[in-house]
Amino acid sequence: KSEQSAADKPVVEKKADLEGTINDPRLYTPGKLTVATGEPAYPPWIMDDNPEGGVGFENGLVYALAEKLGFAKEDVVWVRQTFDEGIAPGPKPYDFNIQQFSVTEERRKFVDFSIVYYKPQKAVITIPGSDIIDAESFADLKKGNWGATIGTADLSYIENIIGVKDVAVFNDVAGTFQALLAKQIDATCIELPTALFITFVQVPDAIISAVLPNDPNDLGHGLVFEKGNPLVGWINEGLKAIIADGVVDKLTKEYLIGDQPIRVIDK
Amino acid sequence: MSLKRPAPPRRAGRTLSAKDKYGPTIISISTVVAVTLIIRAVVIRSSQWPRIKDQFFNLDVIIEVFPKVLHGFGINMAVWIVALVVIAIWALILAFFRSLNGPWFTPLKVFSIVYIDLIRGLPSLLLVLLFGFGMPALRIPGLPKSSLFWGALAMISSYSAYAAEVYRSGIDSVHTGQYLAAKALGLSQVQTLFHCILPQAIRNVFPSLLNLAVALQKDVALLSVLGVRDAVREAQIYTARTFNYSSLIASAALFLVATIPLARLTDYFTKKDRQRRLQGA
Amino acid sequence: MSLKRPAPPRRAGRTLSAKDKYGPTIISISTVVAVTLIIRAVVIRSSQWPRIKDQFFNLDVIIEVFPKVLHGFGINMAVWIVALVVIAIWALILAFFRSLNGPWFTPLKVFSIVYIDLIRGLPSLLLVLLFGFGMPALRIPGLPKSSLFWGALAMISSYSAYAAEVYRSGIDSVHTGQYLAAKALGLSQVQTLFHCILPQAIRNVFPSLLNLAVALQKDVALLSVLGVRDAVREAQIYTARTFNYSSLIASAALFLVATIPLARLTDYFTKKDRQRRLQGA
Amino acid sequence: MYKIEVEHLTKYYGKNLVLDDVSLSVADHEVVCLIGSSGSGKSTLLRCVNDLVPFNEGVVKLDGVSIHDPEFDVKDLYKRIGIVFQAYNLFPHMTVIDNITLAPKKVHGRKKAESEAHGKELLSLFGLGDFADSYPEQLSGGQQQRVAIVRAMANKPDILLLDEVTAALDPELIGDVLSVIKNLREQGMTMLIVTHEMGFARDVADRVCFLDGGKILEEAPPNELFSHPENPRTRQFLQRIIESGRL
Amino acid sequence: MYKIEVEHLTKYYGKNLVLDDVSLSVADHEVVCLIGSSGSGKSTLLRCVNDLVPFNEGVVKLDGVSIHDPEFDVKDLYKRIGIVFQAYNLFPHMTVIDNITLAPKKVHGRKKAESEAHGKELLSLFGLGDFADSYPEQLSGGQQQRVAIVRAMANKPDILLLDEVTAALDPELIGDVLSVIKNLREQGMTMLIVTHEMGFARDVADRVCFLDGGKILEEAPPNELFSHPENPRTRQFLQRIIESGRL
Ligand SMILES: Nc1ncnc2c1ncn2[C@@H]1O[C@H](COP(=O)(O)OP(=O)(O)OP(=O)(O)O)[C@@H](O)[C@H]1O
Ligand SMILES: Nc1ncnc2c1ncn2[C@@H]1O[C@H](COP(=O)(O)OP(=O)(O)OP(=O)(O)O)[C@@H](O)[C@H]1O
Ligand SMILES: [Mg+2]
Ligand SMILES: [Mg+2]
Repeated sequence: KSEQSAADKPVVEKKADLEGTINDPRLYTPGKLTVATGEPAYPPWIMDDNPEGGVGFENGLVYALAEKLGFAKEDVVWVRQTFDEGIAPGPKPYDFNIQQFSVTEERRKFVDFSIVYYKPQKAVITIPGSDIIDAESFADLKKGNWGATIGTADLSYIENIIGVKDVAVFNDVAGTFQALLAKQIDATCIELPTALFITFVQVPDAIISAVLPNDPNDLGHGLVFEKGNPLVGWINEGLKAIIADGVVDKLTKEYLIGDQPIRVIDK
Repeated sequence: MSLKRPAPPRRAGRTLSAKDKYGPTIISISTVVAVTLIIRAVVIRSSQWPRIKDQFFNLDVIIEVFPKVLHGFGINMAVWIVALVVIAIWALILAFFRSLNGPWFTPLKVFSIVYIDLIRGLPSLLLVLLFGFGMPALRIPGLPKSSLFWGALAMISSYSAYAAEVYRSGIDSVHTGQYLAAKALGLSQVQTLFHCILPQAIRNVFPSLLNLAVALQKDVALLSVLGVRDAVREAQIYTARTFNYSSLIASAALFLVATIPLARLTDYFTKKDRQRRLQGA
Repeated sequence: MSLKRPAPPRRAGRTLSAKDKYGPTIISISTVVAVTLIIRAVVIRSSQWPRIKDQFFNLDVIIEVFPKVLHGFGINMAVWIVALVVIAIWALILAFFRSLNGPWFTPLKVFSIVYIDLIRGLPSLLLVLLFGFGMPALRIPGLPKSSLFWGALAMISSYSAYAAEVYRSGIDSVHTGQYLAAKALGLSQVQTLFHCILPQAIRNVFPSLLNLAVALQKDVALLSVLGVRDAVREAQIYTARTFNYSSLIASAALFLVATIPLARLTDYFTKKDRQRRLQGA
Repeated sequence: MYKIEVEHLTKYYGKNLVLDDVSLSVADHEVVCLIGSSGSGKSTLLRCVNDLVPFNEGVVKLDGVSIHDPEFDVKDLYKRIGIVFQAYNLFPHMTVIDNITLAPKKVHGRKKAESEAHGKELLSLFGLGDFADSYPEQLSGGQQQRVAIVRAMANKPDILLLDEVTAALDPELIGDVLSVIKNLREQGMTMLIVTHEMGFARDVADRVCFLDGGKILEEAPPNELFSHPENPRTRQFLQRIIESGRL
Repeated sequence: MYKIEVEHLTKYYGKNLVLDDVSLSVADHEVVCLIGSSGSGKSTLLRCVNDLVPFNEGVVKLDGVSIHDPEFDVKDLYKRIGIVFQAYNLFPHMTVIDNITLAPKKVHGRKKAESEAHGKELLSLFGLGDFADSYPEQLSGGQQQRVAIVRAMANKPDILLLDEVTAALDPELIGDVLSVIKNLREQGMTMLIVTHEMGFARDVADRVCFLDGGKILEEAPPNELFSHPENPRTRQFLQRIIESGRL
């Protein structure tokens, strides 16, 4: 894999006519769309930890976007990045990163975001018999011990919107659920699509007890670009187009929405 | 050029020349200046520096996040102090078991060797997960559920294996003659260990023990996989939210404030102790 | 009850009684049986045991994930071996600087003390992030860009600070008379260090050095924040995907396979070396 | 009855035969000196008596009971026997007075004040009154040696094993130590002394044993042994000493 | 010209005055013995001559040049002076032969074979031919002491400082060492010897210095000093020795 980055390349001459095409010299590898995602990639965002398979919301979105921008399916190259690599300074070996990054104002200082393409609801997850299973208000919810996963916007949500103090913070979703099963925490809050998948497939013992209102600070999911990446405009165009086409809605229905109605707690 | 011991001969009958007096100071200052200049030239002049500075060394962020990190640091300190005490004792028992001989003590000796090899060889993360998630998950009545408790226990188990080996090397470095003398005076094995061997052993390995103590304080961060919010975790939470790493500097500063005085202080006492024993009654 | 040294007197003129001969074995076996029974009673009878067993000790998972973890373990080994060599040398230089005396060497001594205090006090995570992300990000021409390189350098810097202190304690534990004798024979400081002091020093602190080596091998996992996929990281990726922690057992097994023989082997050589020096020419 | 009986003692270091079927008895109140060339096994014999090193064959008896007999009280052994090592083996991390009072306090349960008073008394007896609070490494060779003697005596043992206790002492002090030893014998102490100083052996010993190559070749009262040695090797050894004017 | 000159040497340990304005000269080929009571500063004086411990005042000159003079070649000091310590200070991790050949090989750049041959020769001279491959801790006290002597001699120095080299030796060996020393003097060696053995001092010394409380109270050829001591303290010291039959 080439270590060269877009910024390192000598600016020979502005090939303005190539910009906005698949051979755009501003691409990490002209002719290819290089996309980063997490390791592992979580379902239902990307199914089976296999982005190339095209099954899942995020990779589905990427392939639709690539097609819109003019790339063939084979021209989409996936790389794996840790959370820290995604946000660290310095040259990035990809064009953009997609792993449920929430767009917030304070993050904009160090990365560039695309437009928001999906705004998930939050779900309360708990296990049968816990103190908050029948909670009807934020006040009820506050009675339990809460946990959250680092790197997500869930922690600030629990602290700032629900108003819980002393939230335990785990390294990954697996840890959070492990603590839930061990009864070390009573509840956690995660994005509804993830919650649906986990409670259905990985941890059937856990249940979604409610959905919660949106966080005004959390603008929703966006693609992450290296600060100053000139591709943002072009790719935003593509995103807008596929949103307008209804592709995103279709993917949402396919992967991110459950069939059962869930109780809403909003105060 | 002269190693620490023996003390270098004082040049009797000669006073220090101006060269000897001011040379070192001049060297020190010019070294510092040179290094600073090189860093300026190479790092700060880099076009990327402002960005790095902002993401890693942002003073506003450090100040903003400080109260939270300080709160987390309280956990580091609390776990640290309790763990230090337990480790000091448990590791000593392990080292003692290891040094036992004679057929009747084989089980204890073997236990100690297996314990040390196994626990030391396992990644601490695994131990923390097994203890911290596994034990409470068993829901065995009568056992505590706190993940902090079980996680700390995992850390203690792990560090005790290391500390036991340090003790052992200290014990082994004491000369055989000292054992003979203690035995000949009629001291029991335990008395020999406590009065004759350990004081010399611990003195010999003190820096290694301090190493472990310093590492442990920071390794309390491992408990964060269990949801414990120590100083490092608080800093990471901030980083995850804002993508700004300067919060880690805030936690680092706290660790330094705790460990550097500790290191300097023990050095000072070690030196005084040696001087006391070797010179001037 | 008898400490390791001196060797316990052989009971001349008495043969071992049946009690002495079989007692220990009986004790050992009954201990093992008792412990097993207790574990069965408390842990396995717990209603949650099947779930824990499935999540932490699932053999199928271990087998499934093994090839990936083994591949990651290759990185642990590679980084480990390179780092060990560099640390051994750099830490020795630091320890040597620290032990220097005399006004002309003050800058070196101070450098070494500041380096050790600072680097040892900082969380390794911060060092890895600063080196691994910060340095390549500066885009300074002529410097390598690989985050593995910089991350490994951070580990080396960090562990060298610890190892330097271990060396120092070893050096300090050698008796003053040895320095006098070496000096009186006309050996230079460096010769004294290499021929007379270090062989004894290293022997005294070998278990502590081994501690560091064992810890380092596992701490290569810290580089995973930079995207390096070592054994622990591979296991964690599996865990994150499947919520099953058994993958960590696979990595743990590999670490044990590497460290236990190392520990046993060095113990064996240490023991032989001691016997050789103390008995029978 | 004999206080110490060594019977057919054989000891190897590795393949090296160091003590070869040694038998030796020391009666109550008796002072026996071991002389012999360097490396002949004198220090090793002393350590075997004290059960400090394992031996391969033979028996060591105290008051007629083998020290390896199950009935023998092992704790008693070290309470009753004091030893001064050739290399002193003082505890470097303790002051002189702590070195001396350690065993009385910890093993014999004496009071701190009592054992310190006794320790200081003994120190003065050996001209070390001023050094109670010094550390061993601050002392000269001869001072360390005397501290080692005092430490062995502070236990109030009834048997003393002394390994070249006069080696680092100046002739004046040797005289002092001599009178202390004579005094001790009068108080009933049994002693086994290794020495290279024939004059000292002659003055202090009831009996002198000549050890060579791990064997006791000859034993006799000093006057007899020094004037009419029977074994040719003894004769040769003494001849050389007399030639150099050292007897 | 004097080989070694010590002028107005003063040395404190902490607040403790150990050497008090000591002056002493040793001529080429001369053997000077230092006698004196334990703790009088003999070992310390030896170490000062060798620049092994710092001293507070005074000068030590070798061939007329102060050892602290910038012109003095410090490396030379240790090549030319050999010392045997009272506590031997052998290197426990090296075999006897390695202990002995370390300095010749590393400091003097002699060939391994050559220095080993020389080392073994010296070992045989001291009756240690069989112990070349032993480790120091496998040796008896007297054997270690002899190894220390050989190690100091293996450098082929022209000055030897010997600190109680006969302390752990049996009388036979003392005779041997005596003849070695006499031999060395004939070959031009200059020696400064600390000893408690008056007989040895008498036999070997050209001059004897009596040290007491950090001061040289008297110096004279042995016959003179031993038969007509002038200083009352010397007289008292010798009196005691004569009384105990040790001169
Ligand atoms: N490292 C030290 N620290 C403090 N005091 C010391 C030290 N070394 C020696 N002394 C003191 O200095 C004095 C002289 O010691 P030195 O070893 O020179 O005596 P010495 O004449 O060689 O005696 P000996 O015949 O017993 O060997 C003694 O009183 C001793 O206590
Ligand atoms: N730990 C050991 N390992 C191997 N050999 C040893 C050991 N200790 C002593 N020896 C050997 O045993 C023999 C007897 O030693 P010992 O110390 O008893 O002699 P010694 O009569 O006390 O001599 P010295 O008068 O020189 O002190 C020596 O040849 C010595 O080399
Ligand atoms: Mg001996
Ligand atoms: Mg002395």
